[in-house]
Amino acid sequence: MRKLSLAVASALAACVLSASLPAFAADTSPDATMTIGIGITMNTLDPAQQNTTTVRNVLDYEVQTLVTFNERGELQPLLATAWEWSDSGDALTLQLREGVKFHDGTPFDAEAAKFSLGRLIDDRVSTPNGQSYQVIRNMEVIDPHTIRLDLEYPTADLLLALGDTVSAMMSPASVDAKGNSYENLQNPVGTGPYKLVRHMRGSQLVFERYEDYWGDKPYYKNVVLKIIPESNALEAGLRSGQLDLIMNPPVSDIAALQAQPNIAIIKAPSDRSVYLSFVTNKPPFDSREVRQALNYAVDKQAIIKNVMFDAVNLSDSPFAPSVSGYCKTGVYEYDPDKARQMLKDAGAEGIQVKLGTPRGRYTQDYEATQAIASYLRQVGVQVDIGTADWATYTADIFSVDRNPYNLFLLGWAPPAMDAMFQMTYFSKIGWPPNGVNGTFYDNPEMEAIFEKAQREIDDAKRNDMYCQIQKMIFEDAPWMFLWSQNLILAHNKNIEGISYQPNEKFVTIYARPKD
Amino acid sequence: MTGMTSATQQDPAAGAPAPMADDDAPAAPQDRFLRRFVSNRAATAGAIVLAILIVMALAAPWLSSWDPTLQDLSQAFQKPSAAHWLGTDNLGRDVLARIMYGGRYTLLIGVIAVAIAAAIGVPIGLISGYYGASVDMVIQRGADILLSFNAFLLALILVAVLGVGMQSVTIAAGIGVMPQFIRIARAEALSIRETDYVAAAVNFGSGSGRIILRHVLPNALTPVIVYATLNIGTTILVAAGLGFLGLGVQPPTPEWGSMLGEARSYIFHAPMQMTFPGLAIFLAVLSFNLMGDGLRDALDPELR
Amino acid sequence: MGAFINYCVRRLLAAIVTLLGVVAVLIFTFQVLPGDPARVIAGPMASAEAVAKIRDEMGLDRSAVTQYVEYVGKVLRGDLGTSPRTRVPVLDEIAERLPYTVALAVLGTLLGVILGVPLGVVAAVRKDRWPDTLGSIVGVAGISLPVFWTGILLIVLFAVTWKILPAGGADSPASYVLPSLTLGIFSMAIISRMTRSTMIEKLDEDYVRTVRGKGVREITATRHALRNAAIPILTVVSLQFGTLLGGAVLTEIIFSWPGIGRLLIESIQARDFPMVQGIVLIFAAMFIVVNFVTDILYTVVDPRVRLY
Amino acid sequence: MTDPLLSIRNLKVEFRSRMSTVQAVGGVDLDIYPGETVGIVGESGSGKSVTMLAAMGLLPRTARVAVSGQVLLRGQDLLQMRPRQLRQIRGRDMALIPQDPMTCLDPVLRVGVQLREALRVHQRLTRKQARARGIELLRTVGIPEPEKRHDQFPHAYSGGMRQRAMIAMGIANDPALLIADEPTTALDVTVQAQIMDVLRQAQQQTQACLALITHDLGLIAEMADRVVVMYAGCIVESGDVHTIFKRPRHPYTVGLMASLPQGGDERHPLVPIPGNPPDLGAIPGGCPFHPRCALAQGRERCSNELPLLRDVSAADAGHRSACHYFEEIHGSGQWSRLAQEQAS
Repeated sequence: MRKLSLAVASALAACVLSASLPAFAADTSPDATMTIGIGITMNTLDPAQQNTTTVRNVLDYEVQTLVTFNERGELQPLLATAWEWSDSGDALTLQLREGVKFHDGTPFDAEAAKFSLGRLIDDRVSTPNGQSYQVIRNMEVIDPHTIRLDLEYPTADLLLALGDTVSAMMSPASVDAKGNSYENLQNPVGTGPYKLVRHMRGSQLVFERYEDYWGDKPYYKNVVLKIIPESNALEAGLRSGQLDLIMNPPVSDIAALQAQPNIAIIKAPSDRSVYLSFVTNKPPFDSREVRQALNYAVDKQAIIKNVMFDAVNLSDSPFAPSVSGYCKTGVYEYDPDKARQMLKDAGAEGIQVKLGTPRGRYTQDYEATQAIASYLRQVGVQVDIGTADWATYTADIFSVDRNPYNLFLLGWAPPAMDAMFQMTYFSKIGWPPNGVNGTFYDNPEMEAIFEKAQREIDDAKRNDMYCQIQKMIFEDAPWMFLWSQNLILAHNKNIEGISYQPNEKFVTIYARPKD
Repeated sequence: MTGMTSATQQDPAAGAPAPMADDDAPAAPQDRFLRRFVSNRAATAGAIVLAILIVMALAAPWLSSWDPTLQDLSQAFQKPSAAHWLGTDNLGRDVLARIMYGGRYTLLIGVIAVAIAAAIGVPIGLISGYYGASVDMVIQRGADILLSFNAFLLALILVAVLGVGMQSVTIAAGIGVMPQFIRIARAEALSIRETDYVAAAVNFGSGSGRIILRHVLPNALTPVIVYATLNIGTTILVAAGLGFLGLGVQPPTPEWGSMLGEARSYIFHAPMQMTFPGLAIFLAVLSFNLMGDGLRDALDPELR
Repeated sequence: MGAFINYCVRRLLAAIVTLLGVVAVLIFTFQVLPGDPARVIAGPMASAEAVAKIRDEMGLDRSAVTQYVEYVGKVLRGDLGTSPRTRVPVLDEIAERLPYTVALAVLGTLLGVILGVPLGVVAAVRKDRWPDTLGSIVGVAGISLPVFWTGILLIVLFAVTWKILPAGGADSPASYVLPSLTLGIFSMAIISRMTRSTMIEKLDEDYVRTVRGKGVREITATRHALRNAAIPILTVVSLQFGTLLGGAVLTEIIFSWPGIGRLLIESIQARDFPMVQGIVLIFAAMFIVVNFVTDILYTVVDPRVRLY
Repeated sequence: MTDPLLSIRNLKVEFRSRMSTVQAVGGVDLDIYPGETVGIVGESGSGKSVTMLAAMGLLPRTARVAVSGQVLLRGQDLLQMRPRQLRQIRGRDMALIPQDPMTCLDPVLRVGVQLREALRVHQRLTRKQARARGIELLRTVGIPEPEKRHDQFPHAYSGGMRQRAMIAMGIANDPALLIADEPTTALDVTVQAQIMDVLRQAQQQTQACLALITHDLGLIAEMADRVVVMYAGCIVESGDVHTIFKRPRHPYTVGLMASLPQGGDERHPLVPIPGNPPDLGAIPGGCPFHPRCALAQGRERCSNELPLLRDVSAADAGHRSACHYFEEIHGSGQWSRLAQEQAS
């Protein structure tokens, strides 16, 4: 017995020692590897079929879009070097980058672009986030490196949508690759700086530098993305030096991580607004005064500080700052007396609120809801909190008449940071069952402006219209405006060049060890 | 599995143990008594722990001045102190109060779930064992299907159907362990069916239902009670596991499993927060297991 | 030999009936599961058309009976369908992730046997003395520990405080230590309890006295008892192994383990029915195989057991 | 007279529990001389098996069992021996043939393997030699087709064959002392005689002493040279087999004989001893037999004073009795009268 336990103990010890964890020295060998921990479950690898932000982020190593965004959310050329709108605004001509090759050797040209965009508007391909591209009526290959998109109607938002990974350029030849079909490109072949060499499901994705990449080559030969859903495990991995970069560590630890000598924190603003939806087509929230009153009743600043650990930014508009057309509308400052008075004036004292929240879907969602509930109780509102797993929750809140909640927490982000997509959270077009606007907010005046704004391709005019809309929404308060999230990145301080896009994506293409 | 059953029946260990088959051995009864006594000391400890947990749960309003759902964000993540004996959680709620109130849910779920399991499983098992033949075949096939999931998995799938919440979790945990009750009751019925008094009852023309109710059930009760006690722990673990995943009793209800689930986001920031709910679950399950062991030894030393 | 084949065929038929039942239960269950799976899979932002397309692909509009017949037909052709979420054949994904679950189950059970059997034997041999008391405490405590708590405690100790082991993932040998230990503690407890009680019984058997009477060393007598205790111990080990195969769900979640337990939870949460169906079917099949192997092993350890 | 092979002195065995202590054997003195067969008789619970198991050190070795006194084998005290020494004696110098052959063979091992184990503990034998010797032993005890039987599992054996196999195992190392614990009790009557034959032959072949534990006086009469009668953990009478049968000097012995069928003898009707053997946790004070004894009626001494084992007479060397009033018992004719008195 003693012998046995000794044997076991020494075996365990051997395991422990063999783990000999790496220190924080960044890998500087020629075959250097950067290891990133991500906290999601992968779904499909076909960009066109994609509907998850972080999976898009992963795919960005492999595939590239025609345009992209910088850290401020401004449009940048990528595989398209230049573009031009027709005078009427219903045709977009794009100049494509020359000398670009897909990983399978196929040259990137206008035909490839036509193929890739064509899949998005083809009924045979399932494209959950393909709405933005339905406006493309026709595609003309003008020359091998010029393509013209003819649209149903003028819309500037299409250009932004071309920056969404969903519209990434795919090698037409990859249709014949193993495991692929036209409808389903599970082994995507793109033009990105890395190529996916190994996908261990549920465990990790291994990318290797693509040596024929058209642009500046990345420093790291390999990028390994480890799939670790538990944020504690991510944090432990970073702290021990096994991971170079992690996303969304537990927010309660941000301060502590920042204090670590080897770790740096990036708070990347995102386009995701977190808010509570009032169900506005039923009492008591059919009253604007009641909705405004509740907006005044909650001390969002205090919650951001105490519950959110300053991981989020207070919303000052129905749009998050990185969404195109954003304009500042203001904040409902915490004023419980005013809230009480307004409720009294509206005859809505002691109203019943059934407050719904998901758990763990958004930063501190459930915890924040609890805090909000206690503020609401302080102004005399009776709050009953309900929660459910995500599938049940979404089924509940998107039902037309069986929603058990009359106030519920959500956090949406338009994938391409376009105003049009953001508006589906406010407009009639987004009412369930067609969309995610469970508020049933109905403002004909606003809808009219929105109608015009969608077709306006002059940036200044359009932004004006959206600004008007945002002010209307702010006044009408179909939401309790809370905050916009940040993508929290924590990384090894010895690595520089880690950046982000303001749509919850990190960018490490040009990351390298500090000298 | 048919094969498994037949093998178990031939199991040499299934026979009565003979501590000393020597007819000279005067030790046997004492031996058994002794064993009973020793384990009863552990069982007593279990009963005391359980009693404390029950008293804490029932008398929570008098024992603690804290409201288990009252949050005070300025007091979040406090370490244990005179005001908060076990500290506060991420929303500044008193952990001790939450654990005391939480006992109500956790213990209740455990007991009711087992009651459900026994109420469904035992009659099915008795019928299966008593009637045998094709009835038995059909029921056993069904039980096999359920047994091919383990308790937690079964409960998990059920909760997905029933939705989250105390009621669903209780039912799910109960159904989760129910197949085992079918097995136990069936085995008992099989052996009781062969006894003389059942044969006599049949001769007297008693109906099957009457025989099952009058003769089979009372005789199967001892092992079922022992098994039920030992399974309260299991159902508590299943329910707490669901709570841990966020699929159990929903917050702000201070059920221990969901408290632990909430606390796991803070293991770096406040490792203390996950310590106490886990300890509470452990103690509750332990006390039921100790009592179950004690009962088993006292009522039926041959049962394992 | 003929009898053995006959027996195997009977077992196979029973297994098929069971699996058919499992599929039926699942398909019925999915009928009543709340949440529109097509909507959940397509994502909240998806257009109504995209949702309709997925609903059609999943066959959700057809009756349960039709779905059942179609599914069974596909399974017979070795096709478990395609996950609407990952767009990958269900079987491929399971095949890739199953080994992690099996590895953990094997390690957990092995640890349980290596620690649990000696513990139980020593407790039985030294009954009513301190090793027995210690063993009994370890045993009853071990089955009372919630794995999700022990798992996190181990993470706090080894990964957070001492930083000597990874907290999650499955990429180095070291990452196997904590999850196996988490499972091993429970297995050890349950196996040691069964070993102890069976051994106490067997050590008192007449044949063990006979063996002692031959003048052999005490350990030889213990070995005889242990061999006779093998069937109950084997039963609990195989049950435990089966449970771990299908039930390391919580452990896999806590340790971000890429096994099918975690996949199952993710799939239930995402209403990925083909994946759930596939995983549960595989669980059931493994359970049947484990039982079968156990029954065969019974005949090896005890010559009196006849299966056919 | 030669020295005894086995000499038990003041052997006491107690089974302890937290609540009570039970004295199973209360100070037994017993000698077994080379070549002789000693019959140990008594009812269930009289301590006869426990005495011999204690002598071999085969009682459960736990804190609950306390053994004191001396068990001298060729002058060496077995109770003081270290386990390693004791092991060398067990099976080689003294071997046990246990009571119930159905439970005494390890069910999961082939009989041959169990025989081999017995052989190879004490003898340097190769596997092959052990097998040959094992088969030979099986043949010795009269098992047909020993080659085939050697490789079978116990469950393929009948009860009688299992007992033969146990005997084979017992004599495997030519022990000096065989302890046969009710070797025939569990067997059919027809098989009993055969087994006793085998046992006798085996004993003759090995020149071993035999301690035959039984409640069957008939068997004693047939086999034993000397008899020891035990009651409630004590020896109540011992002596030469002929003497005891002719002139028992203890009421319990008398009772035992009276309860023995006497082959149609009408003058000796079958008379059971009244009452039950005492609960060992509460052995009556004085003579443990007194509540059941006809001689003890109304005598205070019997219920107050524990009678010691003493010589019956100088002439009757070795005949000892533990009855205060054994003088009142004389002649076999008195059997039935006494017995009837006891019964009434």
